Amino acid sequence: MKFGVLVNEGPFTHQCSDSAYQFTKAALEKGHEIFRVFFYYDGVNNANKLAEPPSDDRNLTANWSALAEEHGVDLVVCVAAALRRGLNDDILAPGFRISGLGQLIEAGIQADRLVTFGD
Amino acid sequence: MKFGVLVNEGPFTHQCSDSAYQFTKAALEKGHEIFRVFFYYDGVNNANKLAEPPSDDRNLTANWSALAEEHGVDLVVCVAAALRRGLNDDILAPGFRISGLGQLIEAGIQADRLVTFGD
Amino acid sequence: MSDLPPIPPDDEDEFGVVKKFCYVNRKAPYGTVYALESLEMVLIAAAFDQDVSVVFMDDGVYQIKSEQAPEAAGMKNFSKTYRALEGYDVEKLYVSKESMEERGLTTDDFLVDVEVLDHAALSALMAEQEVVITS
Amino acid sequence: MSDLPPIPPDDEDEFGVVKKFCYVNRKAPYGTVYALESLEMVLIAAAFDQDVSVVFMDDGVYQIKSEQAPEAAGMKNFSKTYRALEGYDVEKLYVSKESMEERGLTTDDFLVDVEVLDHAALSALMAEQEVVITS
Amino acid sequence: MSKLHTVNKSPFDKNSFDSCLTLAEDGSAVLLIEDGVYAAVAGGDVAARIADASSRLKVYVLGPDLAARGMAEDRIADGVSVVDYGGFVDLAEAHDAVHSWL
Amino acid sequence: MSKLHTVNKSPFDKNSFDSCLTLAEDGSAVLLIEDGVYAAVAGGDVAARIADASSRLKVYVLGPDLAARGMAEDRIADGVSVVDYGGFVDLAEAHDAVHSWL
Repeated sequence: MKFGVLVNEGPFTHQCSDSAYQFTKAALEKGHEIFRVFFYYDGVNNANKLAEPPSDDRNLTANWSALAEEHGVDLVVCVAAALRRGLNDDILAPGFRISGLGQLIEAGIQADRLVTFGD
Repeated sequence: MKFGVLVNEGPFTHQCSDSAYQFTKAALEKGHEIFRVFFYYDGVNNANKLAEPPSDDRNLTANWSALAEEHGVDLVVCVAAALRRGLNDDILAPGFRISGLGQLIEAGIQADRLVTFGD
Repeated sequence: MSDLPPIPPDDEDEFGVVKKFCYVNRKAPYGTVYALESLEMVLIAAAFDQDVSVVFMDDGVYQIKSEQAPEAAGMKNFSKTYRALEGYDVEKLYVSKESMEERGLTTDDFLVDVEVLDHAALSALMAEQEVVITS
Repeated sequence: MSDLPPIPPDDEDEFGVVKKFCYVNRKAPYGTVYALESLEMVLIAAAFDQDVSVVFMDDGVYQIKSEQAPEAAGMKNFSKTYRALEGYDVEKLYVSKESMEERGLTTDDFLVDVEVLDHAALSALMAEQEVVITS
Repeated sequence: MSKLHTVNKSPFDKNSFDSCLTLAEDGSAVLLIEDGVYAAVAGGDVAARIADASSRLKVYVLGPDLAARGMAEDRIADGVSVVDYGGFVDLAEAHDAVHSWL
Repeated sequence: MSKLHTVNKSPFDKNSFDSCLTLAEDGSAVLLIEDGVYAAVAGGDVAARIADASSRLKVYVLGPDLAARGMAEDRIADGVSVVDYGGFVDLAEAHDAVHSWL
């Protein structure tokens, strides 16, 4: 089955990013396809490569990048939400790309299920 | 009277940053001193100079920088909260400085009132 | 909104599929950004010619209160964008009767025409939706 | 916490002023980051030799639930830091009786020793505080 | 010690308003800001709780935040006074400390 | 159309749990995640609401989120089943759409 995932909050602030990551990983482990993970609202902060979490804590940005690298998961950051929040290509972590909201609607149309994580 | 201000949330996401800014401006207009504005939690995102809000919307980062420029307001971003969230000196807006949590405690001690804005 | 997407021509059907998209708004405007950015999502879905419904319930009913004037609080007034929805063929706007009444509001308080549904009707409406987007 | 601040020597009094600092915790841990980062603020205030009280009320009482094990959800377990508070001379930990009971908890559920106060006593305690920090 | 308490959440959405009214000590002030202003115009149970509290607390609402949300001042519950940002500063000055119920 | 509803807020803090139980259509499933898991171990009124709902809805709780918060499974209300992240995926697959009550 094809899943789309929408992430509405930044890492460190809400568990939503963790939940979305754990769900995505579990879906891949079960052999499902992840059509796309879309980052909106403060969710765009998941893609900030400058984030340096404490060494004994998880690094969600790195975890997302690894999913893109290992499983080819399409990680899309909303351009309008990112501009407002000061996230641009210069500080974008590997595996993420910046694009329009249409990519979310496409995920809603093409994926069998769209699962939203937020505050 | 000396006021300290604590800002816990980022601009765009919560009105808290607007409220803190409006309070600070009103206090200055009444002739009070702002001992310090301290940015913690997602509040550190107020200091991101890459933020480009839509042209018809307010730019809180620029507004804070202007307060520092015009009134010498001390704008301090918590280093630990900033590191986690990917804010560093390279993308720090004018008038802000990055320092430790001790600066907040000092504000609590030295200011006559500490006013918190958050979610 | 500063940049409204282009109003789609009638024959647009980019993906060849029309799904029932339902946006459920349960948060008040201005205190948080969700109302504003959710509205941007609604406009885009309409531009892709999907079958869009928008539900206002709980504190979300405050989003369409008339006479919003956030300028004195230093914020942008985006409420007129709700009036623009009709131009994008987003005409299915629903309000929870119980949420509206609990807050002392009537349909006269709203800046757009809405259909008021009680819990049972709203539950039935939402049960039909294929993609539910909340914020 | 990864980097606990140094435990202050007994004679530290950096600003020559001791104020009553009260941290009021009303949010559950893990769902949001407030519990963790608030705890970092408490430790720093103690390092500055202030008179620190910490109040747990509403969902904040869940912050000191024993046996937290967030590893399976991919998160860091910071609950042991509450146990370290005593080493920083932060010994005034208060729990709202009504909040605790409403959630079906007892003092046996907590990982630190606390004083349980009813609304009237908690209100009186908070009324004495000179700096109240909430999150 | 007399305090200024601020509440920034809708009384329908979160328990901040109730917790504040329950814990605020006699003689203190409560200022409703941001989404907290809905308490001032909610009517019903919420207005009754404000009326109950007003014998021992003074309740204020931030005018610009009410206007932002399209709420006319004639909807405001009895016993609630309107202030602007300058009035917020004055209230913070007039009390010994500020407690924000986030 | 059968739905999976998720609730990620404490029933003591926000109205998401109540709104979800009120609006979820008969035959759908409710999964408690993040701070929503407190509903599964709350007892009292909350447990009674779950019991009421369980004749027409199936209620699940995410085990890793319960464990994170130090809640043993023997505290879970009757009629609530525990799943892990894989079970969350299975529930999303088994229903026609997912509605997250944020």
